[in-house]
Amino acid sequence: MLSEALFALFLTATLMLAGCKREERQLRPSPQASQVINEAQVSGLNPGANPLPGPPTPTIYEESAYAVSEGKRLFNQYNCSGCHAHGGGGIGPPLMDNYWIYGSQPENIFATIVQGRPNGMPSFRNRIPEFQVWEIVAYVRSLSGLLPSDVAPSRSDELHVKPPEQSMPKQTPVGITGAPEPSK
Amino acid sequence: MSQQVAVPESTREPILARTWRQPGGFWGWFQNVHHTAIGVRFMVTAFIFFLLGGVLAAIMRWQLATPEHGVIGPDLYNQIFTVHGSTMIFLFAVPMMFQGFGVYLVPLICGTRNIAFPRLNAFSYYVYLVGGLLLWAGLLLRTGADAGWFAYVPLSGPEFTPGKRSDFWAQMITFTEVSALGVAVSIATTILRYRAPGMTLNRMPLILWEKLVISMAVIFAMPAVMVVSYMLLMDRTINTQFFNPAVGGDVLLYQHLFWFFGHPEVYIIFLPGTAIASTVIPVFCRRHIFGYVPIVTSVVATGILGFGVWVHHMFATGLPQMSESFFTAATLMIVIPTAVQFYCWMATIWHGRLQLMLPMLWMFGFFFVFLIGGLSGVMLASVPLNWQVHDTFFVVAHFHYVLIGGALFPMFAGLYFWIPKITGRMMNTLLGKVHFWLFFAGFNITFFTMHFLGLRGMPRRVYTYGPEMHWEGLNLLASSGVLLMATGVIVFIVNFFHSKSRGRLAGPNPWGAGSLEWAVSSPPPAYNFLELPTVNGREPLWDALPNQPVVTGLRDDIPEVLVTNSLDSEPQHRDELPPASIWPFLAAIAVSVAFIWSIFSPWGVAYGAIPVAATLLGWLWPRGHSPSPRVPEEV
Amino acid sequence: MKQAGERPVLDVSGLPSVAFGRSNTSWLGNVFYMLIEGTMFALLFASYFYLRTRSSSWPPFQSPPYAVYGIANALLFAFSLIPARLAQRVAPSGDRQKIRLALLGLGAFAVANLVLRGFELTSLNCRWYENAYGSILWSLVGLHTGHLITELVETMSLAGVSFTRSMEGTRLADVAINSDYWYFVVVTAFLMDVIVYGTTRFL
Amino acid sequence: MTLARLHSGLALLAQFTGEHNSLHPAGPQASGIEWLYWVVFWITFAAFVLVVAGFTRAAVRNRSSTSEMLPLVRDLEGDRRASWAVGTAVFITVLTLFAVLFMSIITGKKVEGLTSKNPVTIQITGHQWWWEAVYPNTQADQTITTANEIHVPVGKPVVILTNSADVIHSFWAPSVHGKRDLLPGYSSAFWIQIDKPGTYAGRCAEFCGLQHAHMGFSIVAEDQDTFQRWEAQQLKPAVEPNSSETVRGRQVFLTHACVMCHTIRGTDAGSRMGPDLTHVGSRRMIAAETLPNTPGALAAWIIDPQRSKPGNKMAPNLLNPGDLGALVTYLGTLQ
Repeated sequence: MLSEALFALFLTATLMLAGCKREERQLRPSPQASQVINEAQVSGLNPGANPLPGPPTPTIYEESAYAVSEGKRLFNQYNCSGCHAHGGGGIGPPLMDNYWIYGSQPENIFATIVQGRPNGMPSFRNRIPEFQVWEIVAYVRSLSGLLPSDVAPSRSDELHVKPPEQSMPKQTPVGITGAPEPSK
Repeated sequence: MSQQVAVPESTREPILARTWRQPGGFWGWFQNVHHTAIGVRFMVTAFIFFLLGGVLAAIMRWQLATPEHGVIGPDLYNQIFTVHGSTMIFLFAVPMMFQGFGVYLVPLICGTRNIAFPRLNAFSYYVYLVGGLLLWAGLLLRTGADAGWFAYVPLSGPEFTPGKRSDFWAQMITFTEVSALGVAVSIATTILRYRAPGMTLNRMPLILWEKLVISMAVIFAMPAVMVVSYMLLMDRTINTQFFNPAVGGDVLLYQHLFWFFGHPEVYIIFLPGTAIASTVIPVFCRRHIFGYVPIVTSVVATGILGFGVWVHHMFATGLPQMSESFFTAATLMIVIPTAVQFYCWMATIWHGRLQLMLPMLWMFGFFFVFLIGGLSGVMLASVPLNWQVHDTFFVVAHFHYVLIGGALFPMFAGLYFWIPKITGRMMNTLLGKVHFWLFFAGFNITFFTMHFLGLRGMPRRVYTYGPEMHWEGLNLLASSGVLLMATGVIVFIVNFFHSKSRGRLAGPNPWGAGSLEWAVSSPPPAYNFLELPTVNGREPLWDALPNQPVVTGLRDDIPEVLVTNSLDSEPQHRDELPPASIWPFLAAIAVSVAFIWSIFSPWGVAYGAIPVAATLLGWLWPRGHSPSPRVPEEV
Repeated sequence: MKQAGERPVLDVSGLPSVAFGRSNTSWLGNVFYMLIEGTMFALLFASYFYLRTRSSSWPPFQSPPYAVYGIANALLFAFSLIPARLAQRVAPSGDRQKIRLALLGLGAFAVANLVLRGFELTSLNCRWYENAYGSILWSLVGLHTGHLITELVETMSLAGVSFTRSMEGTRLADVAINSDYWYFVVVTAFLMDVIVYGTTRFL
Repeated sequence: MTLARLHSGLALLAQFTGEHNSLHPAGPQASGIEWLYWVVFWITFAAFVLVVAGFTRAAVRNRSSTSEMLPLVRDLEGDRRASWAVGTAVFITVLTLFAVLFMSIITGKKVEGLTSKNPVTIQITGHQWWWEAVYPNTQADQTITTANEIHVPVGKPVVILTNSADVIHSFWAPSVHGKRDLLPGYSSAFWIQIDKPGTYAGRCAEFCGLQHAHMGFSIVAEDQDTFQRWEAQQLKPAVEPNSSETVRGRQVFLTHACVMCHTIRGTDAGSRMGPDLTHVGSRRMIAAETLPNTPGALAAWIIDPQRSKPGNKMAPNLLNPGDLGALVTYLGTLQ
């Protein structure tokens, strides 16, 4: 009996120390994160393998399955799918491949959403709170397998339009030159 | 059969003890395959899960004590009530009432030396333990399942529960069902094959009848929940579409399959309670049970009818009226066998000589509490009433009356009754009475109140409620009862540890009971029975002839048991049982690795199968020659 | 010291120590496991027909599975009953030579069944992730394939044991029980074929 | 008569919510069920009393307080009498259950029997965690869309069509009718009728995630004229802002996150993610009956909706006080 109890205790203690960020659900984002970004950023065009120095990237969104699934929900409900389809592209470029015009790093995608890009990508500055942009960023990255599969969303309860993000093969992002992006 | 000169007991005893001895020490603990050890482990582990589940219940009642109480937020609350429900059903009620009591008692009551398939039985324990730890590790790692204990899709499905929460829950189900199925096979085989000569079906103690019926219910019901939890798991991990309405899936399929398991499950939990009642009541009324045949019929009928009522959990989904009326009728019909048992118990007490000792006191608690639960069940069976009270606190009250009444009260009766057999010492009567009254009062305060909350419109599974609903008074009252219940359980634990070391010695048969477990010393020796008994009546010890024969001729130097036939328990052949072994434990570990791995990657099934197959081979590989070559015969 | 000899006794020392057929405990355990797995199959069949009612066309917008491999496999299953029955017949004799042959024959059939099953899987004309029909179809075939693999491993293990001196006593009874389980695998294969290949075409 | 007094006494225990109580019916459905409840209640109560009396009598009859082991009893005559008693009891039980079954079925038929040729039709869609109510019309511009607050005419049958946008919810206003699950992939219909004017609360009764607790709605039953006035009002597009403050409020609405989720008919805002706000000012409560519709509560809700309903789908909005004030004023004018 004693050994059983000790065993259980040991196992529990180990597991508790390990912790689990994947399941963290931040239901009340901090005021900063819920800010809409009002500072005008003069970006110009700075595409490719030379990402803009952006704000520091919060990793919490990319590690939380809840945040990524929220990103997926927002991606559809804010009608990102209207142009990018479900990642396959349409009016806008596809997001499931490894080809990144404006960089694949979270801060690149963040800047793309907030600032907009020529040829049709509107700016969502003011419209989408910062934490939601990060959630969408995390989801977009999951589309090309850049997130661990236990964080990326599974299939949705909708018509089957593409393989779920969790089974996306990991892509090596390349810039417009076709060369792999320098990793950070 | 030739008469043989019996070897004197004094020389046989050490041989038998050596043959049946289970290894000691740290590794020995993992090799033990004797049913008394495994049965006690099931009970202790299940009781610990009961305490943990109770702590969660207390946290919930604390949160609900006042309106908009901010003790815990909705995310944690949802995990807590899900883990509470899952723990109480899958990790406490069934493992305690069916596996724990069954594994410990059935071989003793059958009059044999170990359970059939002892290694499968030990394996079942480890698998259950890992499943329980998985669910609780999930809760501690913030991966607590959070879609309720029946995890309806689509809420528990891939879209609405991101992360691994539901996967942990679904795999916990797999673990506990593998365990329950293994034990069901062991118990049913023990009952059908290992009964003492003379214990014909017509003389089988009621508890064996009920364990047999429960085993069969487990065998037919548990596959449903395994199927459905696997569908859920596959929907979440390998993108099957069982429950996706957009491509032909169906959310009600989940409910049908789940409740096809879920309702028999209620009887799997409740029938052991009636088994304890039918065992305890005759002892404390000093007479044979009244109505043996009606009770057996009722038990069998309950086991069968339990499979025909699952839709009454789904009345609010708007099924066709015809089918709803049919299921109302079926549900009301299932009241009849339970009523028959109640009347038979009443008649037994009426025409007996009642001694209100501790187990019997808990029996009266069971009558009272379960009666209320059963009667509110009659209300719930009616479709229109069900539309009003379904998924409200009325239902919460109902099933706590049924499950606590039908399982927990009998469990405490059974514990007070059999702990002297298990530990060899009597429990303290005064502390036992304090325990009973605290628990009984606290229980009724907490749960009777919930009927009113339900009628006043409080849905279940809400983490809070607004002050404008005026539910706060009753909720505070309900929460206060928890303190009494908790104190009662603490008194029980104190009583247990106190009596375990300092209680009065029990002796083999402290209650003057009639079934075979009371024929051996308390606690039973490693080989259970020095001489296997024969039986002459339904209460073997009460009905024994002055010169009741014993069985001889089994070998003492190898672990051998007597196999009899199912109907009239005529001796058929001798069977050698496997000795202690580490392989069941290793196989359980391999299976656990495969199951848990499969949550994270479908390849876990493929790669995980290799160590599983290896350990199973190690388990089943022949252990060299038997001491004497055995000649097979067609029987 | 009281001696057992002083009491009337029921002496069982003359009883056999191994039994074949229904009084064997493993036989009973095997029956229970077949009941459990049979219930799982039955529930999957029920789910199949339930899901069918929820779809306007069946199979939904695709052609039914290509049946040739399925029919071939069903025939193979039917013939595999011969070595299975043979193993069961020779097991009580303890004749290792015959048991080996029968078990290896059964194992060979199981391997062939498994290979054909591989072809069946490629000719189902759907994927499990496409729709609920695909999911239930693959689950059915997958569950049965799992049984086939289990049975193959068990038969080959017994065949392995039959080459050692341990092939006696309960092991002989296990050979007979293994054949019972094979019958179960064959019966479920037939039922599954009727559903997978038959109901998609003719119902 | 005493029975009636007892009823009211028991009902007192289970009351005080007024409009949210299975035992305070406001229409024929809930009344039918209430009638059945009391019938079954008294039957079960009688059964309870009889069984408890039986056990008590049995217990005191031959009780022995000694804790010594007593000899066994063999009482064949007693057993014979007990057989009769048990047989009779079982017979009565069966008859009683038949009675319950019969009354349950006829009540069910009665409750489900409501129908009408030209009913008010309301399409209810459950969302995590609010209710969308649409009064469909063949002409798109005659369709009313509102949220959480359902208006119905008194004394007229209303048919409720159900649907779910995400998970399973259950529509339940206990004073009006029993609950009905809203299942994704299924649509179903049921009838209600309210005979007493008033406001009746309802809640989601099937666990649906984080904010299951705060998923309320209300049914406002009003006389035909009031109802028609309400309908006419709801059909209008949103009120045009008439002051600089409200003009600024609309501007804030259209240039911030609000526009991503909400509709205000007559403006560019047309997203169906959140509740339709065209006539939000006319509703009693906001946030699925969680907060009163007052400027203060509305402002607090806009700034930090996660405070009172953690996990709900509305994002916090950091607006400067001037913008916030203008927005709240503007929304308040949307009567």
